[in-house]
Amino acid sequence: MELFKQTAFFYSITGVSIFCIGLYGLIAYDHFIRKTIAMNIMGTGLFLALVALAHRGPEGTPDPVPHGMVLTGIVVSVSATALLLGMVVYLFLETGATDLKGLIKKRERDK
Amino acid sequence: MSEGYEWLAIIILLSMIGGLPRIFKGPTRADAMLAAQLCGTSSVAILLLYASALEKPFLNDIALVFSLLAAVATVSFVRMTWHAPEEVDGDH
Amino acid sequence: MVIIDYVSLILAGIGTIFFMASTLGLLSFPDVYSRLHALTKADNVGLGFIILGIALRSQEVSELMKLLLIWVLAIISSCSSCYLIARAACRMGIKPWKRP
Amino acid sequence: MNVSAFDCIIAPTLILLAWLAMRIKDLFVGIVLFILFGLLTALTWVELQAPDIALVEAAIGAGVVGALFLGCLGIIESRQGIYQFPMERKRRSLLWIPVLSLAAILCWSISQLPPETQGLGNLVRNSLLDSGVTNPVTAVILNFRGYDTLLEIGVLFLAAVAIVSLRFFEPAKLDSRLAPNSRVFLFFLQLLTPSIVLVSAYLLWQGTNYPGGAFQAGAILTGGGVLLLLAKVSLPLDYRNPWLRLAVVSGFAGFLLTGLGMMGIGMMFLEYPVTYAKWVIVLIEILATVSSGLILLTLFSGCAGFLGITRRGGDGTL
Repeated sequence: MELFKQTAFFYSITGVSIFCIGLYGLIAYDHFIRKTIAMNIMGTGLFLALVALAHRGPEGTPDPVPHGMVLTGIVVSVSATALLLGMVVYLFLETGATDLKGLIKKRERDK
Repeated sequence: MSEGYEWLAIIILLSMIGGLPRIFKGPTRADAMLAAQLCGTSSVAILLLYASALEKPFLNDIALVFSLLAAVATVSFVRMTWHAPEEVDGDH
Repeated sequence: MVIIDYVSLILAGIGTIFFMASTLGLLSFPDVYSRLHALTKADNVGLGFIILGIALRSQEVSELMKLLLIWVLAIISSCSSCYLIARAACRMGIKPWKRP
Repeated sequence: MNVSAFDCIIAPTLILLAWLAMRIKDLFVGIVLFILFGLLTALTWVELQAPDIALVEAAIGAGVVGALFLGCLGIIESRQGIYQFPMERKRRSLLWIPVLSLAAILCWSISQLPPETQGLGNLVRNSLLDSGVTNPVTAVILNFRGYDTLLEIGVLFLAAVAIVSLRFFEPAKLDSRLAPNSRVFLFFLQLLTPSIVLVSAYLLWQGTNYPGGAFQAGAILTGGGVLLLLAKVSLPLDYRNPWLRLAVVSGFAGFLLTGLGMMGIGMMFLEYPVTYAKWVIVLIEILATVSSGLILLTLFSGCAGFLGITRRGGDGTL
C-alpha cells in the first residue's frame, strides 16, 4: 500500500479504473454516441496511466518521450472521434438507426 | 505563502464539484450547461492560482485557452442541441 | 513586499468566496434565469478578484496584460453566452419564477 | 513524490464522472459529463507536470470535442425526438467479471514496476543541444519523433479524407435549422475572433520555447471557426474547390516534402540542418497549424451538419 501513495502509482491506478469503466461502457451500451464517449474515456484512462508512469524519473522530472506519445495519441483519438461521429450521422441519415439493433431491424424490414 | 494559493485552489475545486448535482437535477438542459460553464470558470481560476503558487507562468497560457474557448460549448449547445420542448417549471 | 503578498492572498480569498457563493446559488436558486445571475458572479467578480490578487504579485508587464486578457475574455464570453441561454430559454417559453 | 490533497480530490472525481457519463440515462447529460471529464483531465495533466498535454486537452476538450458531440446529438434529436435509453442490464451483468479481472491484472502488473526509472529522459536532454529548440517536448516531437508527428498529421489528413469521402462535400443550407443571430452574439464574435487569431499565433510562436505548437494553435483556430459557422458566416468549406484541398493537404505534404528534400541533400529523413533547424521547424509548424485547423473544422462540419451530403441529383441539404 505504501507504493500507491506515490503520485505515479496513484494516478496509474486511477487510469486503469477509468480505462476499465470505458471498456465496460463500450461493450455494454448500444447507442453509437455513447460508444464513442466510452472509447474516448478508455483513451483518457490509458493516457493517464502512461503519463503517470512517466513520472517516475530521477528528482521528479518527468520523461518527455511518453508525453510526446500521449500528445500524438490525443490527436489520433480526436480524429477517430470525429470520424466515428461523422459516420454515425451519415448512418442515421441513411437508415434512421443509431445503434446496431436498429440497423438489424431496418435490414429485416427491408427484406 | 504559496500554500495559501494551493488551498484556495482546492476550495475552488471542491465548490466546482459541489455544483455537479445541478447537472443531474436539471430540470432543463440549460441548467446542466450552466454547471458546466461554472466548472470551466473554476478551472481557469484554479490554473491561475496554481501558476502563481508554483511560479510556472505557462500555466497562464492554459488558463487563457480555457477562457478563450469557454463559450464554444455553450454556444454550440444553444444553437444546435436545445430545440425540443421540455418541462418548463422551475423546481421550487 | 510582505504586505503586498498578504493583500494579494486576501483578494484571492475574496474571489474564492464569490466562487462558493456562485455554486450555492446554482444549487439553490429556483429557475434558469436566477441561476444565470448566480453564475455570472463567479465569472465576473470572483475571477476578477483572483486575477487582481495574482496581478499584484506579477513581475512582468506581459504577464499583467495576459491576466487582463484572460479576465476580459471570461467576461465577454460569460455575458454573451448567458444572454444566449436566457434568450433561448425565453423563446422556449420557460416562465421566470415568481414567489408563490 | 507523494499524493497531495488535490490528487485525492480529483482522482475519485474523474472516476465518478467517467462512471456517470456511462450510466446516466439522458445522453445529453452524458455528453456534458464527458466535457467536464475533459476539463478535469486537463487539471490532472497540470498536476502531473505535463503542461503541454494540458494545453492540447484544453484546446481540444473545451472547444472541438464538445461541439462535435453536441452537434451530432443535435442532428439526431432534431429528427428523432429526445433519445430514450434502451439498455438491458440483466443480460450483461456478467460483463463485470472479465472487466474486473482485467483491472486486477493491470493493477498487479503496475505494482510490479520499479518505483524509479531512468526512462529516455536523459537521452533526450543530451541530444536536445543539437536540435535547435529549447523545449524538451517540442524537440521530441519535431526532431526525434518526426516520424510520429508525420503520422499524426497523416492521421488527421486521413480522417478529413474519410469524412469528405462520405460525400460531405459542399456547405449545407442552414437557414431553417439555426435561429437568427442576435446582435449580442455578432458583437461577441467581433471581439473574440481577433483574439483567437492572436492567441493562436502566440501559441504557435511559443511552441519553440514553451509548451505549445502547431496542433494547439490549429485547435484554437477551429474553436473560432466553429463559432463563426454557428453564426451562419459562410466559410469557404466547399470541397469542390481545389484551393481548399491544397490547403488541407499542405501540412502533411510540407512535412513529407521537407523530409524527402533533406534526404535529397544527403541527410536522414526528417533530419534538419543544425543551423536552420529552428526556421524549418517554424515553417512546418505554420503549415501544420493552418491545415490541422481546417481539417478539424471539416470534421466538425461533417459531424454537425454544416457540410451537406451530396447525393446524385441532390441539392446538398442535410
